[in-house]
Amino acid sequence: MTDTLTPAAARSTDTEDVARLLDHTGARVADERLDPWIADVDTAMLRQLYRDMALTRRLDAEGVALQRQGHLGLWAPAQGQEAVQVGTAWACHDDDFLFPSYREIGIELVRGVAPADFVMVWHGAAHSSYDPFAVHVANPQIIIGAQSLHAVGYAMGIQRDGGDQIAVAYFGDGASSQGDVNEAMVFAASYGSPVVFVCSNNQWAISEPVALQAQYPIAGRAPGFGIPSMRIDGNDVLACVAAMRWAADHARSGEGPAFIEAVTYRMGPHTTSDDPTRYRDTDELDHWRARDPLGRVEAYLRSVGAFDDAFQQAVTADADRFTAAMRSAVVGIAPPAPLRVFDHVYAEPHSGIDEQRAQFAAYLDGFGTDGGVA
Amino acid sequence: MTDTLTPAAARSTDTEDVARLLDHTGARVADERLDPWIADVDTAMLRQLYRDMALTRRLDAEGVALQRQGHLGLWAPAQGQEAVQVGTAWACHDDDFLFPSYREIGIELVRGVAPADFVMVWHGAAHSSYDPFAVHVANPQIIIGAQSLHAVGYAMGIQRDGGDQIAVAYFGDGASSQGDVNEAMVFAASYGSPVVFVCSNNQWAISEPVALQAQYPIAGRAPGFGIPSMRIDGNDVLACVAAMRWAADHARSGEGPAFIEAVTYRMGPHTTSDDPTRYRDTDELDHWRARDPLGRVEAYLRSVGAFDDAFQQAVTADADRFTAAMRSAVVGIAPPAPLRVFDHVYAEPHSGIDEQRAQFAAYLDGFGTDGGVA
Amino acid sequence: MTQLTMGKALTAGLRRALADDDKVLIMGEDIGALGGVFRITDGLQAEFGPRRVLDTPLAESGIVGTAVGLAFRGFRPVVEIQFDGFVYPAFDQIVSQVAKLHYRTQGQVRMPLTIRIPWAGGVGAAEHHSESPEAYFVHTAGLRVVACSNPQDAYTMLRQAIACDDPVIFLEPKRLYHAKGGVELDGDIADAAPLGLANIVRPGSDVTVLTYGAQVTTALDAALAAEDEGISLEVIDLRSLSPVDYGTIAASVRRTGRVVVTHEASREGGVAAELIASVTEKCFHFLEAAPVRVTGHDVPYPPAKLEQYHLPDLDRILDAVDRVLGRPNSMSEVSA
Amino acid sequence: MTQLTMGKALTAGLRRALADDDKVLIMGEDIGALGGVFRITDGLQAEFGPRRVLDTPLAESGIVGTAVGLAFRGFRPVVEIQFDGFVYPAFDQIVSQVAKLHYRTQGQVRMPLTIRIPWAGGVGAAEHHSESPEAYFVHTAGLRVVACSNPQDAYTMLRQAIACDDPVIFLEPKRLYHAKGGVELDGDIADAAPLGLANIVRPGSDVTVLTYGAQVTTALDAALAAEDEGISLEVIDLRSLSPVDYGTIAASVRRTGRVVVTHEASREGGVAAELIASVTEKCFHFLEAAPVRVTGHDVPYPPAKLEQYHLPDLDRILDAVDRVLGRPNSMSEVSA
Ligand SMILES: Cc1ncc(C[n+]2csc(CCOP(=O)(O)OP(=O)(O)O)c2C)c(N)n1
Ligand SMILES: Cc1ncc(C[n+]2csc(CCOP(=O)(O)OP(=O)(O)O)c2C)c(N)n1
Ligand SMILES: [Mg+2]
Ligand SMILES: [Mg+2]
Repeated sequence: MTDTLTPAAARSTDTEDVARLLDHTGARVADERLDPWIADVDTAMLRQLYRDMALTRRLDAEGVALQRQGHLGLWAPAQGQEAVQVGTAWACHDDDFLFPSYREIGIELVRGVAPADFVMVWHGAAHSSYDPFAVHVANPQIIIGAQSLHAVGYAMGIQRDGGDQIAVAYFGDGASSQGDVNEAMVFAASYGSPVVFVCSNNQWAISEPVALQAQYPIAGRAPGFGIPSMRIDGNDVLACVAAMRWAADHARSGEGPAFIEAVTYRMGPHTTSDDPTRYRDTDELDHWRARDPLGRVEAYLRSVGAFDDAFQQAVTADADRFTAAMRSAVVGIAPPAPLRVFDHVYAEPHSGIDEQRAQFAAYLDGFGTDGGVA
Repeated sequence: MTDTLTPAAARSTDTEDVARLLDHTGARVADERLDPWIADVDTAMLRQLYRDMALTRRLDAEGVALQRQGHLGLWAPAQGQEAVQVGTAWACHDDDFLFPSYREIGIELVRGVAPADFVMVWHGAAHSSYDPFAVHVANPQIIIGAQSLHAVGYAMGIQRDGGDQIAVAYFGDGASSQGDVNEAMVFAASYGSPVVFVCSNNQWAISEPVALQAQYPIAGRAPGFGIPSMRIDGNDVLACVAAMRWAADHARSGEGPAFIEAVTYRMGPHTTSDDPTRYRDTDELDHWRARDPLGRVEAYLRSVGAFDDAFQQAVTADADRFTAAMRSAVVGIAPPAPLRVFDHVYAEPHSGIDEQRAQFAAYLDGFGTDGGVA
Repeated sequence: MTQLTMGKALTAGLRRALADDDKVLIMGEDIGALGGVFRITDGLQAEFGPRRVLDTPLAESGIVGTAVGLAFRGFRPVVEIQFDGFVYPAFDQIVSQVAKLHYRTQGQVRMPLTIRIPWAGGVGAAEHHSESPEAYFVHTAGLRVVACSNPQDAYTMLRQAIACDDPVIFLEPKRLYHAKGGVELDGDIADAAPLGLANIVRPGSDVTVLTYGAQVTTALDAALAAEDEGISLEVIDLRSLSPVDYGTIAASVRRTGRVVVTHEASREGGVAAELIASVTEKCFHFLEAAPVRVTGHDVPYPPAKLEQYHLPDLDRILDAVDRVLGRPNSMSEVSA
Repeated sequence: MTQLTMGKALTAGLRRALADDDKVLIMGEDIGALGGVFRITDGLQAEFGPRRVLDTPLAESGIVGTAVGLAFRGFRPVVEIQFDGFVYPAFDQIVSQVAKLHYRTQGQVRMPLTIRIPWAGGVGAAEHHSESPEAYFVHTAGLRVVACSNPQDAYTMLRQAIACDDPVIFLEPKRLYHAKGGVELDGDIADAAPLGLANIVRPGSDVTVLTYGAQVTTALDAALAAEDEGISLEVIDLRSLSPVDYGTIAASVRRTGRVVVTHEASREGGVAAELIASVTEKCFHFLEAAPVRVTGHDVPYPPAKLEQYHLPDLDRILDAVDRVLGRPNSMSEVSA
C-alpha cells in the first residue's frame, strides 16, 4: 500500500479482457477459476439454460411487438443480455432475494414470474405487478442505482435473522456512477453483508458509452472497497453461472459481498422510444451479433449432439404459449377503475386520503361514472 | 483483469503502512517515490513549514479557548492534523483553488486568511467570512463531501479556460462514504480533470472509527476509479509536501486527477461539544502523541542545528500576534443588525424578499429597534 | 415571428445563450450526440463542441455539484435533468449548496445556474417520469422557480433564466413540447417582460383562475367552455412560481372576488396552498367565496392508465368554478 | 408518572420499542457508543447489542436505502438523521422509495420506517443544523409527518410511529430536548390518542393559534401574555402535520373566527400555507379576518447571532394576534 497505487493499464472499453467458458463459436474454453463452479452443469442443464434464454428473447421480442402495436406505452429491450440475466438468476437459491432494474426480464422469467406480469407495468395499468415475496424478486427499479442499497439492507437483515440466503443487486454500467451504488458497496463491505453486485455492462447508458462512466473497468472498482470481483463474458451463460456461484458462495459463507461485471451488449435501442442510430455505429452491432449469447450455446449443444429439431420445437412451443399469454393479458384489457388512484397510498387508515377519495367519488357520481369503490 | 480481483491484505486501520520522509523521531528516511519531489526543500523552507504548523496549532488552541470562554458557539479542533493541512496547501500554487471542510484551518492559514476570519463563523456572526476569490479557498463546507464535487467542477472549468491551475478537494475519512465523494471521482476520472483529492484520514468520524467507513485502505479506492493514489504519513509534513507535489504535477500536466490519503489523527474531540471518552481509549492518544507532526520537525531541525531559542521566540511572537487578533475580533463584537437576515438571499432584485424586509423593518420600528437598513 | 414548437423554441433559446455568452455551458445526461431524450439540445454539441455541451456521467448530484464548481470558476451552467423524477438525487446539492451559496458567502459567490426540468405528467409515462416537484423548490429560499407555457415564453424565459445571476429552476411542461406557437427570435431580453411577472392570458370578470405550465392550456379550455354558460374566467399564467407576481394577481382578485387555483402537483403543501394563503391575506375583504383548489390528489403519481383521474381536467376546473360561484357542484351536498 | 426531559422520554420510547418487538432496529451515525450527538440513543447499544442498534457509515442515502432493504426483510428500522440539514442527501430514497413503495407494489411491500430528525433552530447552531424541512415531507404523498412538543408526546408518539406500518417522519424539536415534563411510561399505545390527532393545549375563545413542535411553547407564552390584555388564545398543537386533524381545527376556528399560524420554517410554501388554505376552504364563512402567518422569513437559515430575528417569537405572535383582531399592529399602515 505504501506504493503509488497506479491503476493497471486495463480499459473499461476492452470487452475481450474477460473470463469465459464458451467462446463465441461455441467452443468450450478452460478457465482455472471458473471451471470448478460448473463441474455439475451437464448437457441437460445447459439445455435448460438455453431454453430460458430463448424464452427471454421471445418474451422480449413480444414486448417490442406489443409496444409497436400500441398495447404497451414503452418497452426496454433485453436482447443480447439473456446470458447474464438467466445465468446469474439460475445460479441462485430460490429464496435468495434479487433486486433488479427495469431490463432484467430474464431473471424474472427464471423465477417464474407469470406472462401477464411482464406487461402490466409497461401497459400502464400498474407500477408493479407480481408479488415480490412469492418469487423473491423485488419489483423492477427505475431510479438508477437505488435498488443496490435495498439489496444491501436486505442482506443486513439476513445477517440479523441468521438466514443462509443472499441478496443480489442488479444494475447497469451507467448506474455505477450513482452515489447510491458506491454507498451500497461501502455499507456491504463495512458490515460484510451477504450481497452480490451484478453489473450488466452493456456498453451503453442510453446514448452514453461506458467510457463516460468509467475509464478503468468497472470490475476494478470493487476491490478498492474491499470487495473481490470478477470480470466475465456476460454473453457466456456458463461463465455467468460459474461467476455467480463463486460470488454467491463467497457471500453465503460469511465472507462478505462480491462483485461481478458482466460484459455484454444491448443489441436493441435503450427503449422503444430511443433511436440508437443517432449515437452508435451499426458496425458495433455486427461485432456483437457474432458474439450472441444464444448462438454459442446452440453451437455447443449441436457439437455434442444435444440440439435437435425436437428440442427446438419444444422451446418454440413454450415460447409461443408464453407470449400468447402475455398478449392476451394486455390486449383488450379493461381500464382500471378511477378510484384505484387512491388505493394503497398508506397501509393504515388516513383521514386525508379518505376525504379526498370520498370527494372524488362524489364528483365522479355527478357524471354517472362508477369509481369502482372497493 | 480477467483474474478474480481480490483486494490485497491491506487494512484501513493499519496506520504504519504509509510512505514517509521524516519518521516520528525526526529522522529523515528515504522514499524512492517521494524524495524527488522535495529536492529543493531546504532548512529555511522546513522552518517556514514548522512555523505555519505551530501557528495553526496556536490558532486552534485559541479557538478552543475562545469557545470555552463563551465567545464562540463551537470549534472543531485541528490538533494533530497540522502537517497535512499546511504541507499540502504549501505545495500548491497560489491560484490553485482549494475546497476545504470545516477543519482545514491550516490551509487557510497558509493562504493568508486573516485572524478575524477564523472566528466569525464559529462566533455565529456569519456563515462564512473571507473572500474565497482573494485567497483561492472556498468557504469551509459543512455538508460532508459536498465540496468534492465543487472542486471537480472547478477543475472542469480550468480545462475549459485552458488555465494551468488545479483544484483540490479536502475531506475526511468519514466523507469517503458519501455518494458525492465517489461521484466526484467518477466525474474527475471521466473528464481527466485537474483535481487532487486529499483525504485526511484522522481515524475518526465523530465517534465512528475508520473501519466502519472502509475495511480496505481509503487510498486503495481511487485506482478502481482509474485514479492513481498515494497513502502517506499525514503527520509528516515533508511527505505531505512531496505527495501533493506529485499529485498536483500529475493533475497540472494533463494526466487527470490524483488522490492522497494522509493518515493522521484527530487529537482533540470532534468539536468542543464532543466527549471522546465515550468512544475511544486514551492509549490511542499516547500512541499518536509520540507521532506528533510538530515534534518530529523540531527534532529534525535541532539535529541539523536549525532550531534555536530565537526561532522559537519568533514563532511564538507571530502566534501571539495572530491569536490576539483573533480574540480582539470577536470579544465584545457588536451583534449584527437585524435586517442583515435578508441580505444576499438573491443577487438580483426579488419582490418577495423586498416585501418581507419592508414588513419586518416596520415591525421592528414599532419597538423602536433599528433594523440597520442599508 | 417564426412558428415553432415549444421544444424547438427551447433549443433556439439555448443556442442563442451559447452564442451570446462564452461562459454558458450545457450539461446533462444524453444531451450530446442524442440531443437529449426530448431533443431539446439537438444539434448543439455539433455546433458548439463537447467542451460547451457536455454529456455527463449518470449521477444527478454529480451534475449539479460540478455545475456549482463551474460557477465558482465563472461559468453559467445550464443543467438538464432528464426527467422530473430524477432531480431528487441532486436535492442536497440544490437545497444546501445552489440555493444557499450566495447567502452563505454574503454575495461573494454567485450561482447563475439554470436547472432545466422536463416536467409533469399527461404523457402516459412510466413511474418517476411525471413528477411535479415545484413546491419543494418554491419552499427553498434562494432559488427562483419559473414554468413556461408557450413557445414564446419558453424561448424568452429560458434566455432570461440563463442571464439571471441567481439560480433558476426552469420547468418545461412535457406535454407541451410539441405545441406550436409564434416566436419572436430577435428580441432583446431586456425589452421583454421581466422573469418575475405573471401574464393574464385571458381577461375575464367572474372568477380568477391561477395556474402555470401545461395547466394554462387546460384552464383556457375551461374558460372557453365556461363562456358558453355565460361565465367569464380570467386566466392568469403565473410564469414565475417564486417569487409570485402578487401585484397582477391581487388586482384580478379584487375585481372578481373569486379564485380557483389549478395545478397538476398534489394538493397538500402544494403551490396552490401558498397562492390561496397569500391571496387570502392580501384580498380577504374582496373574497366572495373560499378559493378552491383543483389539483392532483395526494397520492404518488399513478400509473399511466389512471393519470386521467389524477390530473385536473377541464371538467374538474368547471366544477370548481361552480363551487366558487355557489352554483350546484360535486360538493354541494357536503357543504350544505 | 415520571419526570423526564424530552430527550430521556425519547430514549425511553426507543428502549420500549426495542424491548417490545424484535424486528425493531435503530440505525444512524454515532448512535452506538456515543449514544448519538444528542444522546437520544444513550445506552441502547450496550443494552440491545450492535445488531439491533447500529452505527452506520457516513452516508444518509445509504442509511435510508438500507433501511428500505431491511423493511423488505421484515424489519422495522428506526433511522436517526443526525441533524435536520443532513436529511437532503437521503431525499431521493425518501421521496422515490420510502414514500412510494407501498403504492408502487399495491400494498405488497410495507415500509414501517421511522425517520427521526433532530429538528429546527433556536439553539445557536452552525449552518445546516437548524433546518425546518417539514413542508417537503408534508407535500410528499405516502409519508406521515409528526412533531412532538412535550415529553409525554415524545414518548407515546415515537412508540406509535414505530408501530405504524407506514413510514413516519418524526420531528424532534432540538430546543426542547432538555425541557422536562411528566411521562406515563406504562400506558398501552393503543389506549393513547391516535397519532393523527391534534391537541388543544390551551382552550381559548378569541383567536385560534395553530402550531407544532417547539413553537407550541412560544405560542403558550404568547397566550399568557395576551391574557394580560384580556385576549383569549386557543392554542392547538397539531402533533401530526400530515395528515392534519382538521376536525379539531375547524371546530376551533368556527368558534373563534380568527386564525394565526406560526412555525419556524420559512413562509413561502410552508405548512402554514396549507393550513390556511384548508381552513379557508372549510371555514370561510366563519372567518372574521384573514388568517395570519408568523413564520421564519423566506431566507436560508441565518447565522446564530441573527436567528432571534428569524424565529417567530412571542412578540411577533402577539403582533399577528393584533392583526387578526383588527387592533393596531405593525401592518396597520400598510393595510389601511
Ligand atoms: C436517477 C435516474 N437518473 C436518470 C434516469 C434516466 N435513465 C433511465 S435508464 C438510463 C440509463 C441507464 O444505463 P445503465 O445503468 O447502463 O442501464 P441500461 O439501461 O444500459 O440497462 C437513464 C439515464 C433514471 N431512470 N434514474
Ligand atoms: C451530510 C452530513 N451528514 C452528517 C454530518 C454531521 N457530521 C459532521 S462532521 C461528521 C464526521 C465527519 O468525519 P470525517 O469526514 O472523518 O471528518 P473529520 O470530522 O474527522 O475531520 C459528521 C457525521 C454532516 N455535517 N453532513
Ligand atoms: Mg448500460
Ligand atoms: Mg475523520
